[in-house]
Amino acid sequence: MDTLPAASGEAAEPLTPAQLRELYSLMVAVRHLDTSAIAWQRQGIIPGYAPELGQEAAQVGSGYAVDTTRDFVFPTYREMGVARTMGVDMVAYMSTHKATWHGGLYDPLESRLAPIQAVVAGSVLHAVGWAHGQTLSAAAGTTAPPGVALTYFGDGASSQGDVHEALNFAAVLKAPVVFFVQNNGWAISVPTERQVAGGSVAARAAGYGVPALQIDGDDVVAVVEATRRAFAHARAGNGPVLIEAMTYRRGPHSTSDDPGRYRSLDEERDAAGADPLERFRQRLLADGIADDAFFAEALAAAKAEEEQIRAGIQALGPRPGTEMFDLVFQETTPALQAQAANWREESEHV
Amino acid sequence: MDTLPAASGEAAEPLTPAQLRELYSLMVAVRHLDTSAIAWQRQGIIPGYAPELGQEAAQVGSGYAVDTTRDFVFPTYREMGVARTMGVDMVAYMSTHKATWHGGLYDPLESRLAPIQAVVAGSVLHAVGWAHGQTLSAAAGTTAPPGVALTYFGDGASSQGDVHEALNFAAVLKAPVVFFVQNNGWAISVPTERQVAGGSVAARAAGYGVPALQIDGDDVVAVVEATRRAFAHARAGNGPVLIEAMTYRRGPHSTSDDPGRYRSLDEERDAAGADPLERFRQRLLADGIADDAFFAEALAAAKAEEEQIRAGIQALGPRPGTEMFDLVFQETTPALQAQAANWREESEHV
Amino acid sequence: MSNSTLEGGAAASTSAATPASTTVMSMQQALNRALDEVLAENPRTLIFGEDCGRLGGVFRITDGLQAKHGAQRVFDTPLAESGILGMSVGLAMAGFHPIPEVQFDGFAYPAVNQIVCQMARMNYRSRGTMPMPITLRVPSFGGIRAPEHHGESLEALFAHVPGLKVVSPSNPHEAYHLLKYAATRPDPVIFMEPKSRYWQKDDVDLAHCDANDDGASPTGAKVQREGRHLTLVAWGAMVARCLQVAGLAAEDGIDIEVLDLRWLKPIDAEALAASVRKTRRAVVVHEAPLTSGLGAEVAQLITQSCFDTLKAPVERVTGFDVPYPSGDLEDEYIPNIDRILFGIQRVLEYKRG
Amino acid sequence: MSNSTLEGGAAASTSAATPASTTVMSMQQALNRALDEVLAENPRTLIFGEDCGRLGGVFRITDGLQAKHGAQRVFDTPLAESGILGMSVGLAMAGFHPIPEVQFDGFAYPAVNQIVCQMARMNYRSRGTMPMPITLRVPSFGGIRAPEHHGESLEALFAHVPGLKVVSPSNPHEAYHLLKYAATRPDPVIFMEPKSRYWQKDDVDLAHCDANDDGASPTGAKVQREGRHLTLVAWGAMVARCLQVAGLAAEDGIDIEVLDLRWLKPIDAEALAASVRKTRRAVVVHEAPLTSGLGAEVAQLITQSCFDTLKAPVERVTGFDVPYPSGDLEDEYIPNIDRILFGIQRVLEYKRG
Ligand SMILES: Cc1ncc(C[n+]2csc(CCOP(=O)(O)OP(=O)(O)O)c2C)c(N)n1
Ligand SMILES: Cc1ncc(C[n+]2csc(CCOP(=O)(O)OP(=O)(O)O)c2C)c(N)n1
Ligand SMILES: [Mg+2]
Ligand SMILES: [Mg+2]
Repeated sequence: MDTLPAASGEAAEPLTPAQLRELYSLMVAVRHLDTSAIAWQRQGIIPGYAPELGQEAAQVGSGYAVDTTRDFVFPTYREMGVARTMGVDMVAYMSTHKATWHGGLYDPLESRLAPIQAVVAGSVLHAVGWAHGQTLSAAAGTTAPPGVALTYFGDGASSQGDVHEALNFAAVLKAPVVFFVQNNGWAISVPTERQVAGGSVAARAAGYGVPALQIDGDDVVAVVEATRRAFAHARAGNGPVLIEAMTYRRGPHSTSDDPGRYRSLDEERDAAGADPLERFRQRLLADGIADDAFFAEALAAAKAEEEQIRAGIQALGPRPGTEMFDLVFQETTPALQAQAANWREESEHV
Repeated sequence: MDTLPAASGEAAEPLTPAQLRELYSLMVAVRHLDTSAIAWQRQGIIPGYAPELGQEAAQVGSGYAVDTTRDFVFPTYREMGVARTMGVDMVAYMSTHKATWHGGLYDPLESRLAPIQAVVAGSVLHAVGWAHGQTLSAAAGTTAPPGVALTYFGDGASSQGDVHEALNFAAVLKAPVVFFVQNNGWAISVPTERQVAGGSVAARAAGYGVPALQIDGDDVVAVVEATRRAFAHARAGNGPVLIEAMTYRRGPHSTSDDPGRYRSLDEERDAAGADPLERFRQRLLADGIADDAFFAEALAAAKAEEEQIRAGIQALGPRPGTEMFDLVFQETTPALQAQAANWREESEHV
Repeated sequence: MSNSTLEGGAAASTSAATPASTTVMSMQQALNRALDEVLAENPRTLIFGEDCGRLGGVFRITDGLQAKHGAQRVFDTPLAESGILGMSVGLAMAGFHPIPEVQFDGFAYPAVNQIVCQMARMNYRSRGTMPMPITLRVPSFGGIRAPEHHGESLEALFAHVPGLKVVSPSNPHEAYHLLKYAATRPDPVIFMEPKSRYWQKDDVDLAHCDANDDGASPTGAKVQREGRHLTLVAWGAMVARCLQVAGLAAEDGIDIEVLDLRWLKPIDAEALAASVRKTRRAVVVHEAPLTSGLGAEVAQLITQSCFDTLKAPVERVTGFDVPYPSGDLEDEYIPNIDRILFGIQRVLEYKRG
Repeated sequence: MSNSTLEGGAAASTSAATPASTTVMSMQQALNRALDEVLAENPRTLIFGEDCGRLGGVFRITDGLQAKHGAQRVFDTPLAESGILGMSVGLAMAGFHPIPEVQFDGFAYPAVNQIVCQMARMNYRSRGTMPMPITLRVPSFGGIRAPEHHGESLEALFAHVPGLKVVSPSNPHEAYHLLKYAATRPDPVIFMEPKSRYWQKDDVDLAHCDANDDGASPTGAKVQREGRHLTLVAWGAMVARCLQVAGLAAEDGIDIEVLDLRWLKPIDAEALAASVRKTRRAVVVHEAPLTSGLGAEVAQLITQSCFDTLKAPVERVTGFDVPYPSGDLEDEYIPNIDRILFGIQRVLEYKRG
């Protein structure tokens, strides 16, 4: 499905060989970090993790279209690949999975990535509000050209009322929002066909007069191109766009999930299709854009990076307990100060 | 718009002259009671009222399709015409506007009309649950043929997340629900074009794989026919249907509203179109189905009826305060009994 | 002359000579004026909600503001409260100061997820980098014979949520100053407007928020009437009723102090302690149901600080543990003068053992 | 041997000779068994929610029930909590007894509108013609190093809502009996399961809910350990912790009574009064934030009934007024043994004046 007017200008330019190689390197780095994080959990380095195995093309491709000088991204709990692509500090990002701080330790304003979000569909409306703020600022002459909000959610999250309210608000306000759905086939144990009536989240957009694209989310080039087109459309003041990237959650929902209870290995293999990373590798090879030496180099870089991140995570101590109290408000309250004092006395013994 | 398969059987049979006259009588009764209720409010008989002036065809026509031996209806606060058509005791119905009891004094189980609902979109999900219950009972052999749930909501209410969740649940479960939207152009002061992105609630249905009809809601015959088709479809186990009846709220939102603040009389006249009652009268005349004597009789009956209802409402005393406590639970609690005793002592002095 | 005498006496702290900056207004006018000034002073403020724009809100609190400040800054939204609050969070992330309205107390429930999980927590989650200067206006409480869900008291719910501040004005003067203050804070504030008081007129001193207290912020509680025998603690519409009760009690020689709590989170525990240390008896009055209501917190705070001097357990005179009833029964539900007097009597007549 | 000794002593009322009907189970097993029996006994009961069917729930509470009772009676829903609760209301209107699950405490917020405005009120609104026999299971409270919104305590919110009943089991035995009882009631019950206790094993007497009390219903509070010097009041996961504390205090000669509140609405005021009339000192412990928490209600109920014999104001040892923190800080947030002991000490050492 494609109800978005064709792209022109910058958004229509093909990716250069260097960009294609960069995309591959990012995908390898993400794949390696992701599978490593599962190992970290098994080794007790982190208490839990939500892998994105199989969604590298969707995440790297969409994140690649973001202009971090002006756009803003609203992730869920599974967008590690987006964060990495945007250049977010990955120790600070991963710290949420170490149970250091809910939402992560990175600075969302600097990195242009909102804090990690555990409420399914929770941040979709934030994207609409943020985007409408860009419209207001542009109208007031404060910012130009306006930033675009990119919000992620899953096939499961699409069932939440907030998604409907967000689509309707965005369309009524013509807010520059790109709704990026990773339809990975599953919401924990519930498959898309028992979750998404009608079978497609993209099909919902027409009901709001919102253009939509349903794309092969495992083709990183297709994802970059679709996302760029959507950004161009929204940035030009034409309102929101919805992209449904069809992909597959190849791993468990999280490190505490056991997919064997609701799908067989055969089903998994049949439904998952070809591995997006391997697909891209074959394509780069066939097109003569990269060779085995490059792939080996990319993997080595990914490994080195993972080691650094792991070391950073292992070195991460718990946050001081005072932060519990200090970060609640901008202006603290006497009651909270009293509680902090009480805590210091009884728990810190100071 | 009409994405519902054509009707056959009973649902396709044309209305008989007697039925057409009955529909007219109902519309006159509703019109007269509705305009009288505004007068009652001005006279201090009731504290407030939400008129349905102009929506008589939509309400009478849809209510007429209900089989009160097995179907169940979920109204908002504006479905007086539906209630009257279903034969609900109108003193008991109107008592909610007298501030006697939130939801009304009629028995919802007997009348097949859920209590009046003030939370916009609040009961749409109830209809889905009730309807799924019919499916379960039918499967268990408890009831056959199954009842259909008919749920009403407005263009404004369509913005609520609950409506989306209800459509999705109903479609996933193939629940026998008819979603009946009265698009009367306004949600208090907000017109449909700034409320419903894309312009049509019916257009939303396709995104869920739900058939939909957008109909002239001021043509009572069209409304009966559409609703009957939708009921037949749902009853046959084909899942939900959405009907968007295009109509116009000719009066204020409620007796405390002042439409002059947000629309001019000219705008009102232009947008409202022909009065549905007058339209129907002309048609019956032109088709030779009714004459002036019949119309005069219908009006006289409506007037007599209104007088009886008004007398009933005026005779209605406040409910005993003990009901506040007695109707909270099926099994009361010691705390509540203590509070009731305290109330009796301090307020009833017994 | 002001209306306040009808309600049993002017506020103790404003009963001095009327300053020149004082004018008589209804609470609706005071709130409208506060919003107008806030919009003029801070270009990042935005007002929106259902019917807030052209109509000026169903209570006319935003009357005329769209015409004056433009449809970009004062606008209608679609009919979805979660949407309104979620959008507010996003606007705050973009640096704005949203002042959304939910049309009635009972329609804050669909927004609870966004209020509790997002608005109240984003500053914390973002480690202070994304403050949430959101002032959520909620026409609140009962007393106007309205339909179901139009007479709810949500203060206990809100006050329990970490990251929220909660305030409720009791008269036009408080309404003006508290709203101006709340709408300039960097943290989320739930502003609960007692809708039964919207049309009551009274003195508003625009220049001074607290008498004899130039330039002070309207934080903490406020003694609206001084007394020696017992403290009545209340907020919102119940303050006027407590002042009436105090007037009646005075005829019997009972000298009652009325403490307007104003801030329901954070609660001014010091003011509670100071008043009850003096009076040694307290009754807390609210419309919300008894169980797990904010009255329990107030009572417990008083008991904690005044245990050794309290003459009787703190009484609670509140709504019952029943759904807010229809108009015909609301006078039975909301604490009335009789029930408050009975509560006072129980405290005054309490005997140990 | 049961695990309960690890937690500082078996429940006083079940510490007699073990009857033949007793077996050792985890709370997860006890809940699963209760649901299995309820489904078998009442054909109108239905279990549904996110991942409740084939997966058996993320905590396996509904494990095997779909296979045994069929996909019509135990089924997955789409991912929408308001939808789940709204559908429950409709099913109850059709005569069913739904037993929905919200996957975690924090995901009850999107359903608050349906819970408060619909489920809790339909019996009242319909004048008793449409009862709401809905048993809403909510895996609750913290302590498992989970992601954000997976460690919330919503009892104060629920207990404040007229029309709801609220209960929380503290151990496998209570879990079995309370769930079987709740799921046969004609009124809506919020069933708060302490998820940190799911895997703890302990004795369950399937035949008797309260020892020496044949055939009695598990209503009201329950003394889990008798004592003379002070009453610790708790519910859910905090009961086991309080039993531990009582064990430690006993070593210092302090004899602590542990009252498991069980029902958070209605609260068993009589049991509170009876216990504190004896011990004359009380500390209430909960995970939820302090302000406007249920501890205030408990404290106030105790103060009301025991004012003349109380030796010290009731103490509250609770979570702080901060958003539930990440795993690394949760031991700082949840009342730990030290903090409870400090609270006990404050009460024991309290001196008037
Ligand atoms: C409001 C809410 N309800 C329930 C959950 C529990 N939960 C976490 S992830 C998940 C499934 C989400 O599926 P989907 O949106 O498809 O995203 P995916 O996990 O596939 O990336 C559920 C039910 C939640 N986080 N938030
Ligand atoms: C959840 C909720 N939010 C707000 C309101 C206040 N309110 C009552 S009616 C109304 C407008 C409804 O418009 P629509 O759905 O089109 O129905 P109509 O009034 O036109 O029949 C609003 C905003 C409400 N009743 N419920
Ligand atoms: Mg998914
Ligand atoms: Mg309308």
